[in-house]
Amino acid sequence: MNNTHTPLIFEHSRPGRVNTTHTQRSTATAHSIPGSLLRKTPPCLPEVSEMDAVRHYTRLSQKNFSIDTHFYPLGSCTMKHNPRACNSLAMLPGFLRRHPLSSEQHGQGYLSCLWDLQEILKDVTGMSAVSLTPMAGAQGEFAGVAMIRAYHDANQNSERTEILVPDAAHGTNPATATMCGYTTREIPTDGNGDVDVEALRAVVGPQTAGIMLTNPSTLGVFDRRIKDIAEIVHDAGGLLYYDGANLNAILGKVKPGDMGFDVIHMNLHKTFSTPHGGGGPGAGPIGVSKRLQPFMPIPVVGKKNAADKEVYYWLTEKDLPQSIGRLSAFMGNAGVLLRAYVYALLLGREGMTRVADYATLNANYLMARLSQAGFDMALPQRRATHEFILTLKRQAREQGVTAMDFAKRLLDYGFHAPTTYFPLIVPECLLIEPTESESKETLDAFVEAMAAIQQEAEGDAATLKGAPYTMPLRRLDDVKAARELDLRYKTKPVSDING
Amino acid sequence: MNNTHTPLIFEHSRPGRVNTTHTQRSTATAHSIPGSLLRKTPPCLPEVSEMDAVRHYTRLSQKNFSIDTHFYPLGSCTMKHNPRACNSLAMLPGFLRRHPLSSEQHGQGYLSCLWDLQEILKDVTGMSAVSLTPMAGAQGEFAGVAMIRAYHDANQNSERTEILVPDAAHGTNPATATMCGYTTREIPTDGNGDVDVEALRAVVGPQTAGIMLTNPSTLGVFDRRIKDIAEIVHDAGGLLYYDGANLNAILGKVKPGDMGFDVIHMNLHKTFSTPHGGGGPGAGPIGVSKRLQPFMPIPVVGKKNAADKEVYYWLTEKDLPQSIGRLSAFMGNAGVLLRAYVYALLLGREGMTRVADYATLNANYLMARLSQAGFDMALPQRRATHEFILTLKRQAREQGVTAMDFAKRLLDYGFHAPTTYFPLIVPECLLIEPTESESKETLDAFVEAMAAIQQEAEGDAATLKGAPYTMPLRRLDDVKAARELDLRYKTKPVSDING
Amino acid sequence: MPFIPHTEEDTRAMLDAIGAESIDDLFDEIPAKLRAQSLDRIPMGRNEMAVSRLLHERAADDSQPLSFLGAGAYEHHIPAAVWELTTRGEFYTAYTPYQAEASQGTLQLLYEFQTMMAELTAMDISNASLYDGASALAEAVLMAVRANRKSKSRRILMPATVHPTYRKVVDTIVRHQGIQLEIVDFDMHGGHVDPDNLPAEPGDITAMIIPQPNFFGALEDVHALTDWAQSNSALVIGVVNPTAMALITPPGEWGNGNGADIVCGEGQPLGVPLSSGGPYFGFMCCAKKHVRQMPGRIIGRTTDLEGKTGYVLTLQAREQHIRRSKATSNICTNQGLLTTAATIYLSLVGPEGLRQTAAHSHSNTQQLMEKLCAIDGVEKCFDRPSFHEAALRLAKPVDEVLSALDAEGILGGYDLSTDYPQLGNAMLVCATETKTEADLEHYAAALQKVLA
Amino acid sequence: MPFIPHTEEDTRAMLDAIGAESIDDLFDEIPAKLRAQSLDRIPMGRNEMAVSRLLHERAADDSQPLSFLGAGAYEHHIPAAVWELTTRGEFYTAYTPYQAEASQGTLQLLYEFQTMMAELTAMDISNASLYDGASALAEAVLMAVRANRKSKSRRILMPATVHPTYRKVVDTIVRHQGIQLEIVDFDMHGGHVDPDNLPAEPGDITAMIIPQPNFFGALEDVHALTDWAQSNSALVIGVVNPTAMALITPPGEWGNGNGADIVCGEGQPLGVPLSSGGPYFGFMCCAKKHVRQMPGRIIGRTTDLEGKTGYVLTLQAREQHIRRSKATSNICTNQGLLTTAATIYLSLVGPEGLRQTAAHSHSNTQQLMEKLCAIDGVEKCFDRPSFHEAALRLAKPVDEVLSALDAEGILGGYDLSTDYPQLGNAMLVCATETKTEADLEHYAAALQKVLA
Ligand SMILES: Cc1ncc(COP(=O)(O)O)c(C=O)c1O
Ligand SMILES: Cc1ncc(COP(=O)(O)O)c(C=O)c1O
Repeated sequence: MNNTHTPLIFEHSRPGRVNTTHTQRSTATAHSIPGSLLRKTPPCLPEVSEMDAVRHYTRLSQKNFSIDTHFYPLGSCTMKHNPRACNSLAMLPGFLRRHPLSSEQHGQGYLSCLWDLQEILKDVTGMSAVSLTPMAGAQGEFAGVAMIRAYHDANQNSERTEILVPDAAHGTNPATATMCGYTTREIPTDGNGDVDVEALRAVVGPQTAGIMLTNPSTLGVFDRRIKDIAEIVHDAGGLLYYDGANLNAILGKVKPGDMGFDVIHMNLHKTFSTPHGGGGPGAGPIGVSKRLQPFMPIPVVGKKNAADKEVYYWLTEKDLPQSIGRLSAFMGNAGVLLRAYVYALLLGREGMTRVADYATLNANYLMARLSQAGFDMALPQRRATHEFILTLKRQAREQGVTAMDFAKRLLDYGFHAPTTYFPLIVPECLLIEPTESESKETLDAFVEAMAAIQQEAEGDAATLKGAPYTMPLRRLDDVKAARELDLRYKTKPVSDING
Repeated sequence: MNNTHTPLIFEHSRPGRVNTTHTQRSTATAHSIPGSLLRKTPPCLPEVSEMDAVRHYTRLSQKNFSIDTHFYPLGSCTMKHNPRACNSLAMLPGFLRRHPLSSEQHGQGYLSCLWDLQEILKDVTGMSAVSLTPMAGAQGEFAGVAMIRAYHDANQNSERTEILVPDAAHGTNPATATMCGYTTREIPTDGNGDVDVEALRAVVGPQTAGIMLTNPSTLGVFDRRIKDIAEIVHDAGGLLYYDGANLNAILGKVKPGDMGFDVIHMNLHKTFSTPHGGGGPGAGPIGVSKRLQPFMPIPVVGKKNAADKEVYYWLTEKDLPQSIGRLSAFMGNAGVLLRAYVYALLLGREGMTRVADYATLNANYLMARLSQAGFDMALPQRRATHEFILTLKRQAREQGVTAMDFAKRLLDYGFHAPTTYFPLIVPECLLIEPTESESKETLDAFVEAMAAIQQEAEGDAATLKGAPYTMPLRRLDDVKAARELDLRYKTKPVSDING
Repeated sequence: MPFIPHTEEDTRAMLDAIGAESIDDLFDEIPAKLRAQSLDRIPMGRNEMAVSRLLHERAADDSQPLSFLGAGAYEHHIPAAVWELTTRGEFYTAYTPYQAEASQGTLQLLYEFQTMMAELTAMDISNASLYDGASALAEAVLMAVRANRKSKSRRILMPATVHPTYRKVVDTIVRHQGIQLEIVDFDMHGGHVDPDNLPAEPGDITAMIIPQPNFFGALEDVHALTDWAQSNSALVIGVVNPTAMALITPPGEWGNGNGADIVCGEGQPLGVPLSSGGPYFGFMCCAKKHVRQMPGRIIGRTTDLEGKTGYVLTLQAREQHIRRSKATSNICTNQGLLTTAATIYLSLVGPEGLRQTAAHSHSNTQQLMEKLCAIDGVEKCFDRPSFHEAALRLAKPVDEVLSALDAEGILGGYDLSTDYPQLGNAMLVCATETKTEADLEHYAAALQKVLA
Repeated sequence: MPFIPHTEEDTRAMLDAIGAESIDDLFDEIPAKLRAQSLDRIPMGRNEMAVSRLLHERAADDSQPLSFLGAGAYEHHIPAAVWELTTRGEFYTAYTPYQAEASQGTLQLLYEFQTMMAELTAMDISNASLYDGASALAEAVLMAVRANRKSKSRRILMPATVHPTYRKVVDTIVRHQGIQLEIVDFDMHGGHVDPDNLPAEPGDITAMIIPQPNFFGALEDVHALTDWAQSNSALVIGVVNPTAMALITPPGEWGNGNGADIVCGEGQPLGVPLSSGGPYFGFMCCAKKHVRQMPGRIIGRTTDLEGKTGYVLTLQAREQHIRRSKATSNICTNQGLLTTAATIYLSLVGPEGLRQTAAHSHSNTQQLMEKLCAIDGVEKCFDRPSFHEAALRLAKPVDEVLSALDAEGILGGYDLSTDYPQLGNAMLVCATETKTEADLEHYAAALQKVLA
């Protein structure tokens, strides 16, 4: 980590410093535009040299943890190795410089990759068809629930106004239901981490549009009664939505289609290892059962034979007149899809299953070792899937330290913290997902660090409370950030923009 | 800086860990090779996963100072901004994947770039012809002195056995003379930093093969009597070699050809901003006067007209039968030459001169400010060129701190140290070269750091002696390194390889 | 194994620690009848060399004609440093900056990004990105409905000069919430919404969308439209091209009042390659008073335990992971890496570089229009001033012309006749700063030939 | 200004601090009559966009045929991570690690590199690089002359099976120091140096060079040659292909004694792209006893003030900046960045990956030879086993065949007839692991057509 203070790029700026390498050296003016539509004062963008910019952003980058530098066991986020070939091949000029509206004839290479990817995802999920267009998991969810709604609407079933969501679900699930005009009804989780089937039975009915289920759930376990749940909801006339953000543990092991699901979204930026880029981009393709196929979001890649050759083309409104429509100006996060495709080719059939094998092995090993080290698991009686939950409820009570304190202290030990305080139903929890790409040595080192922190907690809890110590900054004040809003640099002496 | 301990890549290695992404998945064997010629035990290369390797080298990289992260005023090394376009354009697949022996017809794009670069360098140096083949400054020197020797040999002048070298010269100058079979005679520098012309007069004679002169010299001044020196040596029948490693201060201002020089080498990895790569590669093209032209190292790019088109081709032994010969298996550091060419195009005619302007302005400004801050300059009465020398002789005497102590302490202040103890003739010196790409703010901050260190020296010199404190390691023991040689990791329990 | 570091010995030792016999045992909670058979449609794994060769071949299929196509995605020069820095592992492989202390690189960069976008649009604040321009407009509509508490109608005025696909995307996304999108027609002479044609008493409108430049490249009369909308208590949502902001009045300065309320758009022109359509990024800015209705992540400046300045995710109570069904949006993963590229791009080009890019693109398009309109059978569709794109009417069907140009290695433009049949054989052309005088001549000569 | 950050105000303030009127004043020590007029032959500066377009056009001129050409530079797959990491600014833009504490990244990497090269060659130690394979061989000859104190003759035996250009380069570099290079002829059946043909009493020889594989791709009888040379008190200099080291006996194990004394070669096959001939890197390893005669930089492990392990440049007393005219070489700048790439390459492929690369290249070349020799008018030149390159004799002049193959998009090989006229119409072909079965077939079919 680069611990030296890095001023804002604006603080390097000096009026009149023009980086002419990137200007047009032209005298072009905008004489044809009337004055009233012209900008009066230029935007206060930074005026720095190329070297200043390179130096600034290189140094800033060094202030991040990332997979390329640290173990990053952020549960539900699948921070696995991002192979560099995925990036460099997706950035080949033929793909990179292609205009999205250029003709299909000039995009056969690109389209053939997407078609192959659709096939791969169909096989992985066991669904009938795949649309690659959603730009992240949440947009995939939106597409999925909108399709459920379109289906009910097409069947004149508009009294179905409720979406069922287990209480352990990711926040995007209820938020999506709302965006689709549904109300959310929460289903409790039973003591074993499975959906409470009795509670489910009690609430399904003619008002049920569907259920959004995450399996393996965000509790890190596989819901053993998934078939029962599917039946209960289907019998009530509701459809089944599968939140497939976390497929890492079931690739090649079990297919959502086989479990009776109607629609699933995947997070390629997790399972298919496309990089997270400090927040995005992602890709959230959806897979659908036969009955939802007519409602898929467009575009979708099709293949036909023309003049003895296979030709790839876009399916549009014409081909899918019942489609829920478009979700992006062009065709989703094209470059992310390419990266996922390259990853899938590198893994291949056998590699997919291996991902599930070793993601599961790593999670169960880490859970076992941490248990042996004296930590409490939320669901000690269960197998972990790709992740598992550790709860620090006891430590909170006995030593007064929180999951947050452990998280911050882990940074000092050179590990990114696991996901904290999610799922909301487990107190003081750490959701830990090691992924298959980490070695036993790394997992062992993590256990040692956790044990050492526990010792510190038992010794002098203040050490934890003050953590981190070795980062560029000490613990940051979130409350102040939200109270005294400062959301931009005050580039000019204008009245107070923030605060 | 990443200050955490980074084990060796070998320490991450585990037997049987195979990174199959980069293996052939083939069962190819070497059955046609007799057993006596086959390797018995595999080399102990690291067995790590791709992620381990990526993480390891990413973290290692963060333990370097570089231009992309720090001000790096290493005198005589011209650590200026390395524009990224030079890299990305030189790495275009058409250039990168081309086999060096593929036909000229498949290399017209590449050859035309080199031809243009030759023309540019001819203009910059004022010489008659340029060969791009030497792979670094020292190899350029070798080529130049070998040409001098070839010239004398061709003129049956083999009693010329001495090369004159000023005492301030870079170590490569005398070392080169030796490689060319010459003995070196040192010429002293006068009190103003110029070559002592009287001393020179005293030693030239029929044994003089030539002189190797650096101008601006490594003392950071322009030798004002360069014309006299040229005359003296030429009159004695010797040739003039111009060490042009440091052209930054004279680009477009003065041409070595105009000063009467017979041969010059340039360091494109300095003046033309190709990156230093932690030690190399470089490119050390040579320019020659008419009389040395027949002796140029090959290959050289030629241009001819064929079928109404300009065609570029390689000049070889056939075209230059008196050539000193070849210096590399193919044609030098091709990719470095491309980077320099891109840089030259970006700068253009006006940009070249501007480099000299601002490199000189920055050096003189820094010299003035450091003088004002109370530091002693080696040549306070002279203009700085692109660099200048500060001497800490007084501080050594008064506070017992050395140039090395200042250098190490500067690291803590976030600046790479200037060149220390070179040239050898100035005691406790720092040779400081800011380059044109640094801003006034950076220079000012450097002056502040120097002043602060001086204060520390006056307060408690032990602070300096113990520096650095904020690097991944404290001061390293060079003496131990040389005494207890440890030049490789002991990968296997063989007898002691080192020590 | 690809990307899996386990040796056989490791696996054994780990299973022992777990107390399992085999890896397969770890899946024993999955009902046996659900266990998948195999992945037949997935090819066997290939090594990087083989995959690389395949992808090179496929990329080579996608040729790169000389392009005058814009229509929402623009070819601009991207300094080499932009992507060399953006793809540094520490940016590229980091997650959303949940642990602020270990993510100051990304967080500070995003704070800089927010500042730059607010500057460009002359708005108070910016968020840290949405998916793309089209979905950002949908979010802006939803935001306006939340923000305009006075309005009950959920009526949104949507000019027909807004990008046709944006309109479709907005419809897809907002249709479930009882929102009505009312199309506002455009003036056939100007190719813009004529403020004089707007009703004096339009009733309760929640918001009006104003594109600048609009889909035809034409400049709307933003001041009059803004004043009209705001005088009718509607919020104003600007959809703008960020490059154009260096040249034309930013939404923060539209009209006589405080400018637009919400501004969004497609960030792609700021250093993001065309890349077949994505990933790009949507941006969104707004007036300070609306900040709590803003969707997406927002970075704020704060201090650490020792009082040192640092950056964190803030106002998270708007977001799905806290507010769940009551969140301002369901967005979670955004387009962080692309905002990284945009921030570096804007730092490298600076205000003058961006202005020149805008001005040069504008003047190139002007020149192109002149050259093309000098050809028999080509005329301008509209007489409004434009930014860097403009509509032409041709004497022949556009699809025929485009195929003929294609054969000459030219991507001639966007066929308007499907979306706007009323315009006849109309085509949208664009010439950014990447085009030389010779390129423009080349196009003109080819079009002449095609139309002859 | 490109790459110059000064504002006018800065310049003014700086001149004031200096006490100068203008920048031009700063050049007042240059004699007026020497001041250059102008740089007429240099074009005016262009922006990055324009230069980028020019270079793209030129790169596009250089097509990429299917290549079976080796002759000292080999096409191998390079994992994508290699150059993404190598071009990270911190490696790419650092200088030689003079300040060890601020250069541990480069220094530790080079220590790892030295270990890897020593492992590959089975030698005690390695330096941190020389320019390229050819110049490394020249340095090895100079080093042998220094190291073999017993020998006074300065006679070096140079097999004719050493790369012809390497022989030229060695001649260029060592000729001034009274060194005699004596060519050793090769056996026309084996294409190798036959140990039985070497004289029993050769007199004082300083060193013998042994290439493995040799220029024809053939494997020399390294054990017999080494034993012969060492029994005549000559040092043995191996010139080896580093990829081959994964498969064949490394020089450290040649002969009955302690193996070769000095080993050098071209590092390009280890992760360095062909790039028109450079930058590549030369490597050099040696027996511990010769370390003080080694040219080039060497990194050593040591400790810091607190006893922590670290790395520094060591044995600098051998080098020009300390020893000046008595240095072991004049080399200063070396090929650091390329050793960075090689170190990362070797880490990524590992011992098994390198072995498979070598084995696959070997077997591809074997298969290619079989296919080609099945064609009428094609036969093997030599019967010795080979690594991944081999010589063919054709029924037609090689240059004609190569041009005809070129027209089919194939770079067929290296024409041996200029360097080795005694071989007739001989051509060197190479098929590395990058070639598929289909590529080999494609070549065979094309050659058949050409020779028909
Ligand atoms: C279980 C689950 N569902 C949905 C999402 C939302 O996906 P995205 O962030 O791509 O919108 C996530 C990821 O954060 C998740 O973990
Ligand atoms: C004055 C001078 N001459 C010669 C050289 C040698 O150049 P190179 O390191 O490229 O061999 C250098 C660079 O270190 C130098 O500064």
